[in-house]
Parts: sequence; C-alpha cells; structure tokens
Amino acid sequence: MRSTNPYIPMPVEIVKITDEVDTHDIKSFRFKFLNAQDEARFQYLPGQFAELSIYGKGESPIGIASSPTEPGYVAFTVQRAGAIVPGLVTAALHDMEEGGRIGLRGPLGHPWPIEFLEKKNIVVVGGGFAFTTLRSLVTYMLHENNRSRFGDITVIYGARTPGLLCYKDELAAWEKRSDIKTIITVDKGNETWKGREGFVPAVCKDVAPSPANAVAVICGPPVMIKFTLPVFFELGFSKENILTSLEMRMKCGIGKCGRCNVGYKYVCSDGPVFSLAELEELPRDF
Amino acid sequence: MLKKTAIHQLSDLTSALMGKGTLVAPVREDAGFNFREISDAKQVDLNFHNTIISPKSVFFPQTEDFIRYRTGRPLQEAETVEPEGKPLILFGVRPCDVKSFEIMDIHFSCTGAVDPYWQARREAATLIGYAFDVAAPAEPEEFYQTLGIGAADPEGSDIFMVRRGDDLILKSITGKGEALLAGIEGLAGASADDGKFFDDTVAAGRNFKTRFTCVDAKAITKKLEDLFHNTDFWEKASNACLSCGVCTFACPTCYCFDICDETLFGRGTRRRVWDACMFTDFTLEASGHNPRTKVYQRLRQKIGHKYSYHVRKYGVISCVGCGRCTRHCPVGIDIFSIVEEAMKA
Amino acid sequence: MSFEPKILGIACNWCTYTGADLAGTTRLQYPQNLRVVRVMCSSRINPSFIFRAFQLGADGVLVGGCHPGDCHYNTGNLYARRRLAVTKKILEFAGLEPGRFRVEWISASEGNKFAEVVTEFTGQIKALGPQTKFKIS
Amino acid sequence: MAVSFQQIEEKLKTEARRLLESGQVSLVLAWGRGFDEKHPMPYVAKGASDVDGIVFNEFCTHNLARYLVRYPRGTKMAVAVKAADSRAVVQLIQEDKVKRHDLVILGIPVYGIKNPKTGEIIDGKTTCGLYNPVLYDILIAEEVHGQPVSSPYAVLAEYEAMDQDARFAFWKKELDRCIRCYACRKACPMCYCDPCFIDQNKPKWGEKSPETPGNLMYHLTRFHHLAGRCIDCGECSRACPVDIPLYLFHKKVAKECEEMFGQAAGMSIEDKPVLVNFRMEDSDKILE
Amino acid sequence: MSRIGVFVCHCGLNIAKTVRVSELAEFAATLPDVVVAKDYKFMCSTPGQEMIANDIREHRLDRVIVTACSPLMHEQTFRKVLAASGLNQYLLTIVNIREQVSWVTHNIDEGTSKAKALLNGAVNRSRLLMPLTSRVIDVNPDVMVVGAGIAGIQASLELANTGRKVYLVEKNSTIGGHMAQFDKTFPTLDCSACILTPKMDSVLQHKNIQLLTSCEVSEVKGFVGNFDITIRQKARYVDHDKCNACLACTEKCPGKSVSEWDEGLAKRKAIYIPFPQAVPQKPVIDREACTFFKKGKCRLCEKVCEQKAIDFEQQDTFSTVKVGAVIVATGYDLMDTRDLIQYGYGKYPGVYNALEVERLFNSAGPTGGKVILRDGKEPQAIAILHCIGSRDKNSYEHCSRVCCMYSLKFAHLFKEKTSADVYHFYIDIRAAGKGYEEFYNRIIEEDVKFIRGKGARVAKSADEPDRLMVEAEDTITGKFIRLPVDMVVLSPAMIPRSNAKDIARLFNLSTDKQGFFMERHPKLAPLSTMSEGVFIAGVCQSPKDIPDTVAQANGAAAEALTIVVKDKMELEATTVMVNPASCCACQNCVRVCPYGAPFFKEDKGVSEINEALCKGCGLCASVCPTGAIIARHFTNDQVLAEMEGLMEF
Repeated sequence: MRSTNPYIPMPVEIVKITDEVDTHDIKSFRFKFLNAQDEARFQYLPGQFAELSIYGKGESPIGIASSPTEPGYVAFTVQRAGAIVPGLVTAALHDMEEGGRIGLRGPLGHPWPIEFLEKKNIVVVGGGFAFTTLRSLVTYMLHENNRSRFGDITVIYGARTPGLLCYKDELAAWEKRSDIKTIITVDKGNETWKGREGFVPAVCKDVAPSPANAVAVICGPPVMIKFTLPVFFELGFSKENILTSLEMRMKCGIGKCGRCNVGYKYVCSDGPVFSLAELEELPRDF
Repeated sequence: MLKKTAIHQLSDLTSALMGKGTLVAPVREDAGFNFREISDAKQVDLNFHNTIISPKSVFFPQTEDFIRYRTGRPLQEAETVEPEGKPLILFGVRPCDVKSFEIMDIHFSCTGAVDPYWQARREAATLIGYAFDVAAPAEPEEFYQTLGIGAADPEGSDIFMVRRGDDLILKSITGKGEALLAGIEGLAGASADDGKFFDDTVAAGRNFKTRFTCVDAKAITKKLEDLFHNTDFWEKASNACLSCGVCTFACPTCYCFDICDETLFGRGTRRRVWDACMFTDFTLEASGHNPRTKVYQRLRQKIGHKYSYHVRKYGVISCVGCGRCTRHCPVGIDIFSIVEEAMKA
Repeated sequence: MSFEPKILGIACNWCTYTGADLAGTTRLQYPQNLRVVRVMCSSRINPSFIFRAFQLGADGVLVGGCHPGDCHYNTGNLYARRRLAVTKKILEFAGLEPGRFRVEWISASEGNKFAEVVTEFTGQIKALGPQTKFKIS
Repeated sequence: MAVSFQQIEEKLKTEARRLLESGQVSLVLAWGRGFDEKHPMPYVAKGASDVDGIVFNEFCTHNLARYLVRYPRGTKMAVAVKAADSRAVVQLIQEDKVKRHDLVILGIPVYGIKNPKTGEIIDGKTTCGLYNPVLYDILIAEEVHGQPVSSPYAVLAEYEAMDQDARFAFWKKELDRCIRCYACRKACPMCYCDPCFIDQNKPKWGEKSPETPGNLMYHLTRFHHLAGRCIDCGECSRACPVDIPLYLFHKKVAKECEEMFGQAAGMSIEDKPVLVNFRMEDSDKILE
Repeated sequence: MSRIGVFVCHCGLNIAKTVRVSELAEFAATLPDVVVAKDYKFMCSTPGQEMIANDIREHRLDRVIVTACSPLMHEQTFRKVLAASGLNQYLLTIVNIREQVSWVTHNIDEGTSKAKALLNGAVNRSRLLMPLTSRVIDVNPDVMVVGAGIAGIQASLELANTGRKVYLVEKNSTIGGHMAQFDKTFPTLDCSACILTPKMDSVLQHKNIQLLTSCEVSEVKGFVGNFDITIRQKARYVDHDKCNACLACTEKCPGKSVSEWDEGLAKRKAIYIPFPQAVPQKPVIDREACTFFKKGKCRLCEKVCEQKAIDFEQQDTFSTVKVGAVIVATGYDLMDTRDLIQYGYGKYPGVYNALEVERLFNSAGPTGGKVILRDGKEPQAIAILHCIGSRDKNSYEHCSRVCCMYSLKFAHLFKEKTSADVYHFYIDIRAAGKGYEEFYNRIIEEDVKFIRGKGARVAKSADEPDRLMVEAEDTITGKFIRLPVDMVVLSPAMIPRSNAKDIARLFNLSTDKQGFFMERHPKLAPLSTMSEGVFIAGVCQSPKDIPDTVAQANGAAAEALTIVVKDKMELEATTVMVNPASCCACQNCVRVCPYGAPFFKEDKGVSEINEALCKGCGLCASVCPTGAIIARHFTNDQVLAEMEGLMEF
C-alpha cells in the first residue's frame, strides 16, 4: 500500500553490499525498491539524504551516495556508529546481508544546488567517509548527459590511511579520466601506497584551485572542514561559492520534530547543504 | 448565533456535544485541570483558570503511534496507524490556547511537509473557546496581552463562550461553529443584553493588563540574535535552570518530538513522543558530538527558538503568554522576564 | 487448566547454578516453572533486572547466590544482599506481594536445597496466582 | 520563636560579600528575586556586585546543593543550605562529587519555610523535619529549637497501613500521571547522573512514552538509585508539575534503609553510602 | 541480523526421554535469525562436533547455540569447535536442558515447554553477544618477598632454588625476624639459631637473591605479572659495598641506645650490628643515638674506618624493581602490654613479656643465658600468665595459638636454669600439633604448677615489698588465689605489625578484624589474596608456629612460581569496561570492587578499568547507575534480552 504519510518508510531490499575500508566499519549498501511506485516517487539529486529505517531499532539519516544517473538502485555508505555503544540502526544494518529488507524514508533535504553549479568550475573536497554525497555529485556531473553542463572538475579526497579510502575502484577510474582532475591523499601512507601523503587542507593549498568562476564543495570531518575553509577563503573563493553539508542530530527529516533546529533553519529541511555565507548567518549552535 | 445556558445545566450542553463527536474538555484531576476525552458529561468542569498541560495534546498527543510491526517478520506486515479524522469538539479553550493552534498550524500543516496526524485532527475539530474572567486580574504568570492576545478574544474559535453570572453565553464565530450551535437543542436564546455583555467582555479582554508592556517581535528577534554570543547573559539567565522538560511539555506551542521504537516480545511500535530541547541528549549525535551540552546553551535555544528563530522562519512569536512554563517551573524561571532582560542588555 | 506460573531465576555461576546442576545429577524432581539466567555473581544483578522481570510477566523471581562469606568474589553477595533487600522493599512498597521475590543462598553442594526451594517457591507463587500488577499488558 | 527571614538575608549578604571579596570562593549559591515575592529563585553571586541580588524569605524552598555538581571540580564555592540541604551536601561529599575543602557551607537554621504552591509549612511531612543544618562552616542564624518535631517517617503510617493491593492502586494512580518531564530528577541534588539510565537506548530500560510501564521502570529504578542516598528534602515532589508525592516513596525507602543498615543518608561525611557498602554482620533478615 | 545455528542434543535418552528434542529443534527454526536448527543423539561426540563445524561453514553461522547439558560440563568443548571453525568462542551459548530440565522432571510436556523457554532466551541473548578476545600479557619472571623472617627467608630460598630472581626486602638492618631472637624451639627444644642462621647465610650467599635490608616498599604499581615496586633504601650512613665488617667502628663508638634485638634488656652502640650473627654483618648508624648527628661532632667511627665506608651524607634512595609476583611475610608484633595496667608491665621490673624472656634464656642474650631479674637476683617463684590480650573481648578476640606452647617451653627452661617454682595461670592449654601434647605431658611431669584461671592482676606484694603478687581465680576450686612471686611472664597477644595497614594499602590487601591480612579464601586459597599475584605467608596472615609458617612459606613460593613460571599470561576475557560517554563519575565502581580494578581518572572525570585486575564478577556493572560499565558477556542488554526470551513463552 502506498502512503503519503511522510513518517512511513518504503520497503527496500539490499541488493549489494560493499565493504569499503580495511577496518570493515564502513560499508556501502545498494537498495532496490520493492514497490515500483515508491521508486518512481524517490526522485533525488546529489546531496540529499534519506532515513534508513529498521523496525525495532529506529531510523538513521544517511546521505545518498548514489547518483540519480545510476538507475535501478539507490546507495548509501554507512559507518557503524559509536565505538563503544554501537548505534542501533547502523550496527543492525552492518549485520545484514544481501537480500535483507529495511525501510527507507526520503529523499530528504536540499541537494547540492545543481543549477548554481552549472557552467562553473567545481572543486570537490572530501575527507574520510563523509565523501558519500560528494561521490554522488561527482558521478552525477561525470555522466555523459551532464558533463558538458559543468566546467573543470577537480576532486581532492583524503583519508587517514590508504585502507580508509572509500570507493577505491571509482577513484582509480576517475584518475584515468581526462575530464576530471583527481587528487587522492592520505594522512599516512604504507608500503604499497604510491600516492600523495598529507592532510587535505595542506593539499588544497598545494593544488591551489583557481577561484575564477569556481565553487568549492566541501564535506568531511569537522576538523578537516575547520582547516579547509580558510584555505579556500584565502585562495579567493567567496563565501557564496563555498558549499558544505551540515551534520546535526535529526529524527523526522522533514522539519517537524525540531531537533536539528539551528537558528531559523532546520538542518534537515532547509539544509543540509549550506554555503559558507548562509552558515555565517546562523548562530554557532551546531 | 448567540445562545446561552445556565451553568448548572452545563452537563446538558456537554452531553449534547458528545452526540456530535468526541468531546474533549477540562476535567478536574488530582493535580489540577486537564483536557481529557469526556466519557461522562458531568465530568466537564469550567471552574478552572487554565489547565496544567495545554490542549495541544489533543491534536498532538504526547505519544502517537505511527507503525505497528513484529520484529523478525517481513516488513510488509507492518501496519501503518493512519491519522484520525473523527469529529472532535474541543470545549472550553482559553483564548491564548486558541491562538496557539494557529501558531502550531503554521509549523505542522502550512509550511513544508504536512504532518498528517496534526492536520487530520485539526480539520476534524470544532473549537469552543472560553473567555477568561475579565473581572478578575490575570494570574501573575500570564502575559498573553503582551503578545497581543486578549483575555476574551473570540478569533480562532468556532464558538466562543463568555460567562455571565450563572449563565454561559455562546456565540458562533465561524460557519462551522454556527452549524454546531444550531444543532444543539435545549439552549436558550440570548438576549440583546447578553450580546452586549459578550461584546463588552471581548473589549474588556483587549484592555486587560498582564505583567509586561507590549514589545515588538522584530526588535526581540534582532536583539536575541545579537545576544547569541553573550555567554555571560545566558549563563546568568540559566543559573537556576534545572534543564527539565516541564516548560516545554506544558507549553502550547512547543512541538519538538522524538521518534522511537518500542518493542516487547517481538511486537513493536514506531511512535513519536514529545521531546524537549531542554534535555541533555536532545542534540546528542551518534558520533558523540553534542552542540548543546551546557544548560545555558539549551535555555538559549529555547528562548531563541520561541522569540527569534520562529519569528524569522514563520513570522510569529512562538508563545501565547499562557504562563504555564513559569507556573510550573520548579525554580520559578520566568521566560518573559528573560526576554525583558535581554532587551535591556 | 491450572495456573502454571512463570518464574525467573537468576543464579550465580559458582554456587547456585552449580547447585542446580547437582540437583539434576542427583535426579531430584522439582516443578518446571523456573527459568534460570546464569550470571557470574549474584552481585551482577542490577535491581532493574528484577523490576523488568516483573514487567515481562514473571509471576515470581528467585535469586540464588553463594552463602555470605563464601562468595567466589569474596564480598559480592554481601553487596548483593543489601541491594536486593532494598529491591524487595521497593517492590513491596509499590504493591507487589512479598512472596513473589526471594533471595536464597544455595551452595554448589546444596542440590537438595535448590530443589526444595524451587518446589516450595513454585507452590507459593501458585497460591498467589498470576502476577498482573507490573506485567505489561 | 520567630525566625527573622530579613536577618538571615542580611547575614547571608554579609557573609557572601566577605567570601567573594576575600577571594575565598568564586561563587556563592543562594536565592535571588523571582518574578514575584512567592517565587524566589536559586541565585548565583559571582562577585560582590551580585550580592545585593540575594534574598531570603519563607518561600526559599530550593535545595541549592543541587547546583554544586554543575561547576567544575575544584571550584571554590559557598552554598547556603537549610537543614535538609546540608544533608545533601554531606551526601555529595561522601560520594566525592564535591570536596569538603572546596566548600564554604552557610548553614541556615530555619523553621517556617513554605511550599509556594500550597502555602503549607515544610516540616517533617514532606521533608526530613530537621530545622538545623547538620554540617556548616558559618551559621547564619541561631539554631532553632522548640519547633514541632515529629519523625519524618510518621507521615508514612497511613501508607504503611495499606495492604498490597491498595498500595499498588495508590502508586499506579499517582505514577500514571507522570508526564516524564524529569523535573524530579533534575531538582534532586543526588540525581547527578549524566546520562540518566532512562535516557539510554542500549539497553532501553524503560520506554520513553509516559505510559505505565516506562513510568514504573523510571520511578522504581530511581527510588533504588536514591536508596540510602535520599536526604528527604522533598524537592522532587515540589518540582513535580502533576503533584506526584514522590517524597512518600523516598521516605519509605529511607526508613527501611535506616532500619536495615543503621545509617541515615547525609548525616556524616565519614559514612559510606549504604548500598556500596556492607557489613559482615548484615543479617539475612533484611531479605525477608 | 545474526545467523544463528541451534543444535539440540538428545544425550542418548538422558534428554530425549523428557524433552521432545525434534520438536525443540523445529521450534528453534521458527525463531527469528535462526538459520539452521538440528537435533542429534550426542552433540559432544566427534560426529556431533563435526556437524556443528560443518554447519558453521555451510550456513555461515555467526552464533551457535548448543542445547544440551550444563555449560559447566561441555562449554569448553564446544568453544573449541567454534574456535576451530573460525568463530569467536564467546559467540557460543549453551542451553542447559539436561541438569536443569530433563533430569529434574518426568513430565515430557513440562520438560519440552521449559526447554523452549530457555532456548528462546538463549536466542535473544545470542544475537547480542560480542566476540571477545583475552589479552595476553608478558610476565616478569622475578619475585619480591617482603619481610625476611623465617617465612620470607624460606620462601626466598625455595624460589631462588628454582632459578627465579628474588628481591628480599627487610625493613631492619638484619634478616632473621623474631625467630632469630629465640633460644629454643618447642617441642623439640632444638636451638633456634642453629636451624635459622644457616638459612640466613644461604640467603646472603644465594646468587639469585638480592637482599635489600633497611629497605621498605614505598609504592606498588601495576598488577599480576607486572608489578612495579618502588623500594626506599633507608640511609645506613655506612657504605656496605666498602665495609669489610671489621667492626672497629662499633668498638670506638661513644653513642649508646637500647638494643631492640634484646628487647631493651641491653644496650648497643649508635653504630652497630644488632647481633653477632646478623646478616648482613655490616653495621648501620642509628641517627637518633649518634653523637655526631646529635651534637655535630664526633666522627670517631669515620676515623677508625680504614675502608672509608662511613658516609654521614648518605640519604634515603629510591629504586624501582619489576616483579611478576609478591609474597608478603611481614610477621607480627607483640601486643604492648603496658596498656593492660592491671598486669603492671612497665611498672614493676619483675614483669616480663615473652620476647624478653626469650632473650634471657639466650646465651647470646643480655644475661648470657642466665635467668636473672633486672635487679640481678635469681627468681624463686615465677608466674607465667597466658592469654594476655588474646582471647579477650576487651583487647583481641583471637587466640594467639603459640603462647601455650612457648609458655610450656619457658617453664621447662626455667626449671632447667633455675630452682624456681613455676606457675602457669591459664584458661586452657592448647597443644594441638605434632608432639605438642606429649611436650605438655612432659612439662606436667616436671613439677610445674598449673592453675586454671586467667591471671587477673599483678601487684606489689603488701608483705614483701620486693616481690610481686599474682591474683587469679582458680576456676577448678573456685577459690581466689593470691600468689607471691619474683617474676611474672606475660604471654601477650600476637598482633599485626604496626605498619600492617600501610602494607595492606600498598598491596591492596584486605585485613580482618584484628588487622591480619585476609586470604582470598579461608580454606581453598589460604595463601592467595584479593590482589592477584600477591601471596601471604606466616604470622602476618594469623598467629602460627614455625612449622606452619615454613609450610606456608613453601606454599606461597609454589603459588608465586605458578605465575612467574610462564612468560605469558592470559587475562580474563569477560572483564568489564567503561563507556566514558556514560560515566557519571559517581565512583561507585571504585568503592565496591574487591580487586581494585576500577580507578578514577581525575583529569578525565571518568572511571577506567585495569583489566588485569578484573575478575569479571560484574558487581561494578550493577552498582553503576548509568550503565556506563559494560560487563562483557553479561551486558545489561544481553541479560535483559535473555529474560525477555525466557518470559515470552
């Protein structure tokens, strides 16, 4: 039965699980909708998120890692939350196998502003597992129907160690392409690591993307964001042209439950995507 | 339409109302008055000043089931609890509380996603407002007048009631109210004098004085924004605050909720439960990060949300001055005093 | 059908659980209403376990530990004694019948005592009838 | 003998000013003006200029010991305490939540404090019935004597006379009213856990919704957590917006603990909380 | 979601007779997350085990439930099956349907229904189980022995002979303890020095023993296998590396003090060795008695010392040693009987305590072995008063156990060395021990008088001012006795060393009511303590005689050896841990733990667990109000889930 009730999740089935990192606590899940009309209703753009819902455990808001240019499934990259007391939903999801079924509520929130990004050079900066919606964005932009809508694309992606990089195969594929500049860095390499070493902010400074007609889209752990934002500011990016996605505890995802309220915004329904200019409008309460 | 009934015949009225739908009205309980679904017409008691918990619970109950399911069973077997649309009569609501529904409507049904549970109940409800006694002074906690709400404002009600001595004068305000009032037999017609008394009461209610002087919502909004980083101010304001949830639970315009799963013996319910921004874990993220670990941050959020953020987002202050938060605060914190202090800061 | 109570047992690994095993190896017969949770020490029993057990519909709860002074962990049951005494008082003041919660010290060699206590306790619970006060309906 | 609230207020101000000016403490916990006379509020003076805000009147019910744990360990604090409140301070010292040497305890012997909601004088019925603080550094007024003193447990007689079913019916009715605003635990000086057990999800001890099972689990467990620690100040009951007489249950548990373990909470800083203690000679009788 | 396998054992007919095992397996298969459920005749047999192993692989099981006999029976067996199949062994759950179901009922319906409930609980719990790994730590092979009386000496020698390095710590300047003060030992009457001094010498000579005299333990860190113990070497003002023990210094020294060794009955110099056979036989300076330290000049010893060994500048030094195990053998003190004013000790010169008498008998003692009183006379009548301060509710309730026997020994020696009449005032004679009763009988034969009645008072004799009067009630005749004597010997209570509390605190030992160190279990672990890796021997545990002390010392050595003989040690896996995010800093865990495993990190404001000390009882978890303490394998959610399962059907 199809419900328009925004609190009721749609049933989905896990069709593929990818173990992303060597610590095995980040996995990507591909879901297919069990009802065709749900799939038709789930129209999303990169940057949006959805509530993954497991009965008996609860719901967890997770950014959509797949791109609408990848039909047939919707994907999420999920970290098992909480080192000591595991997050109930993410732990349960991690224990599931292909064929398992959960609920999905969404798409929720605002996407990366695609129209705003069009015809501009895009610098995508990501750290660790927060790369998910950026992966969605890059995949979206690289799609043959979309590539021409955007200018130069530069991806700067870092993780603590080589084993902690997500989407390794895709990164390798991007590195081979000529229509995207891909820079991968790790804080600390290992014997087999041939790539760059260094923290993301430093690498950004090093790469120094031109601010001319460019937008920086940044997602990562708070500490990375904290040090990366000034780099772009110094490079000459305006606050309007620096975009990021905010984290806040959420429950309903539709701007009703009040939990993710920061100033006059609800992160879930007014965000999670904000420009630096918008963020500076908000009280520092997140 | 103007009607009246003797107070001692109130149960005839309430009994008639029960025939028109689910009746929710003030009932005297151990700890004070509350709005409850009426099963016996005699339960209704209008000898109250105001209820402990606001009547928001009628449309937005503290616990509301969304889904019922069995763990370990296929998802499709889960059963959605659909929003209720049965006729409901909410009787004896004070004008400030009536106003609160309007404010809540903006949030729940008029902006962004629609909350189907709120909307369904609201649409199915007929509101019978009830004027405060304008002859007696307001209670010290109340300040609805400050926020532009009269003690006897009929706006927002479908039917509005004013007490005149041993009589209750009922006036229909909307078509819906008129239809309901017309359908109730046994009510006496009211005289022109009653009509004048009604109008006088409404007018007296407008001039009714509560504690604070009127203030400009825009100015408050701006002031609170400017004051956000003044930690000293907020720490001082929150020195006494215990960070409990009384104020938010009693409040007619607080709408924060949690969605949780409750299971027993493999049977589970996904439900929403009122939550409070004053609780420590309200903003605790799975990562362990919590942007509001301190009492002052939470009190600032609460006051900022009601008088500043809400104004910027929805255009109205999210407060009707009913005074419940102050009345029930275990340490006597007065929310509007803080706003006044803020304006002076 | 006669009333068959559900009785939750919580037994310490070293004394009472072993004593219960001994009751088995010596083929003592006792009613089958008791379902035992094994913990390492009676002191592991969080008072809320007991409250929860009654909410889950236990008609009676029996806690078994080593005799005072014989605790495998030396002093665990001495703490447990105090804590469980308070637990019992709280339940009773909230209205639970006193007979529904019992703490017994049963050593590893007291298989017969285990069987006797279970038999007697089960009879007592049967006489009290179903526990409905705390049970979540 | 009438106690002059005015004199107490003056003495409090004098001592607070002296302590703050000498730098002996960095803050003084006392009472200050509320929105009206009947509602004085807990108040913190952090400098001599704040001292004028201190008030003391018959409605100063709040137990300020509750605020001690809010400040970082090692903060030098003065705290104004009435009799029951001083027991809370003692208990907090026992539990090492505050250090004795970080505190200046301003003891207020007083009779005639009223519950602002009911206007009733707070005596042995809803609190421990003491009028003189058990521990203090500075006594703010002369000790009061000759006031009505009854056992704080006398009020229990009616409830003890009830049979099991009546008790259950009584508490079910009372606890079913609970709206889970947690004012009781937040007003309680001994409820300093962060997070509270009831707020956790693994395991979930009780449901969040204000229905019988969760309410029962929350309150019963809280009674247990406070067993032998509740100092009977009655703040939980006064804080409760729906007037649940929590003090009755706490008193009953306190009475049992005192009988079983021979020690009342918060009477001596040398004591150890009874439920994290034992004596070899504890009798099995307590389990009967 | 878990993948649980349930294996129901018939145990032949042991289970199958009163539990419908196939029905149980079918029931299991209906439970959520159970992917395979089977029953089999003998699950513990090789084919049974193989079946489980195969199913783990084939069904990719991540939890295994074996529904069979008691976990105390075969838990280890099935854990090995899991481990061999690559599953963490703690993901096994055993449901006990034999000892606690099939064997205790004849009713197959009841049996089956209870088994279902138990199984349902197990499935619930099983889902929440976490893999656990036990930590393996390195073990330091060395041992420390604290106290070098006979117990410490014996234990050190035993350990050293096995090749272990032993640090023997003694607070005095010589080893030997009280036994070195004795003259004869009961009941054999062999010479104490003759049996002890060779051992003392062996200690000195032993290449594996590092002797640390004039040393005290000042700090203990670490835990079993890895103690870091700080030793304070007290200043001796004599460089023992240079000293050649010529003892010229002791002759020249003008400073005098009473000899502790001789119980104050003789004097010694300020620079001294306690007694001629002391080990090490090198002098130390008593700062209190030394003229130089008191007056700032003298330094005679320095002048005569050819080795330039005297060093007035010496300071206390601290060093840390690492050991794997510790034996505490700190011995006892005699009760100070001056507090019992009725006996006149310290007031009347004719009243002696037992150790003083030992010195009187000793040929190396202050009188050269002659029994003469402080006034130089030989006593004509001697009263020996038993149970002074022992078996006395007003002082010490315990029996000091050896006083009866040494008092009998005294009587014998008095008879041998004097012509005095000897009287025993006793409550009863306790002569349990090999040859003890015989010795008692022998003393009776020796014309020693026994008065059954505790000595009540010692006073100056009214008639003869030089003599003493002992008062007592003879409980046999019921008569009140006043006996004039010249000498009164008190047999005082043996009590813990005055610094026993400090030692207890350092090593986290519990003490009993009297202050003696508590053993872990009075019967089954009399030498172990609540501190893993710390053992006790000798009178510091309770009063005992030399043979028992030596036996204990040997036992403690063996116990210590069982720890240090392995170079690795596996710690308990089912320990507790703290979730710092939930810790409310109430410190209840710290207060209750008998092992001292939880400790409070003041800087972080949270408790932490020293897992090496944790025994996994879970007490702290239940007193933790916030649930911050997680008792591994018995977590709150595991127990609650199991309970829910048990109560469902």
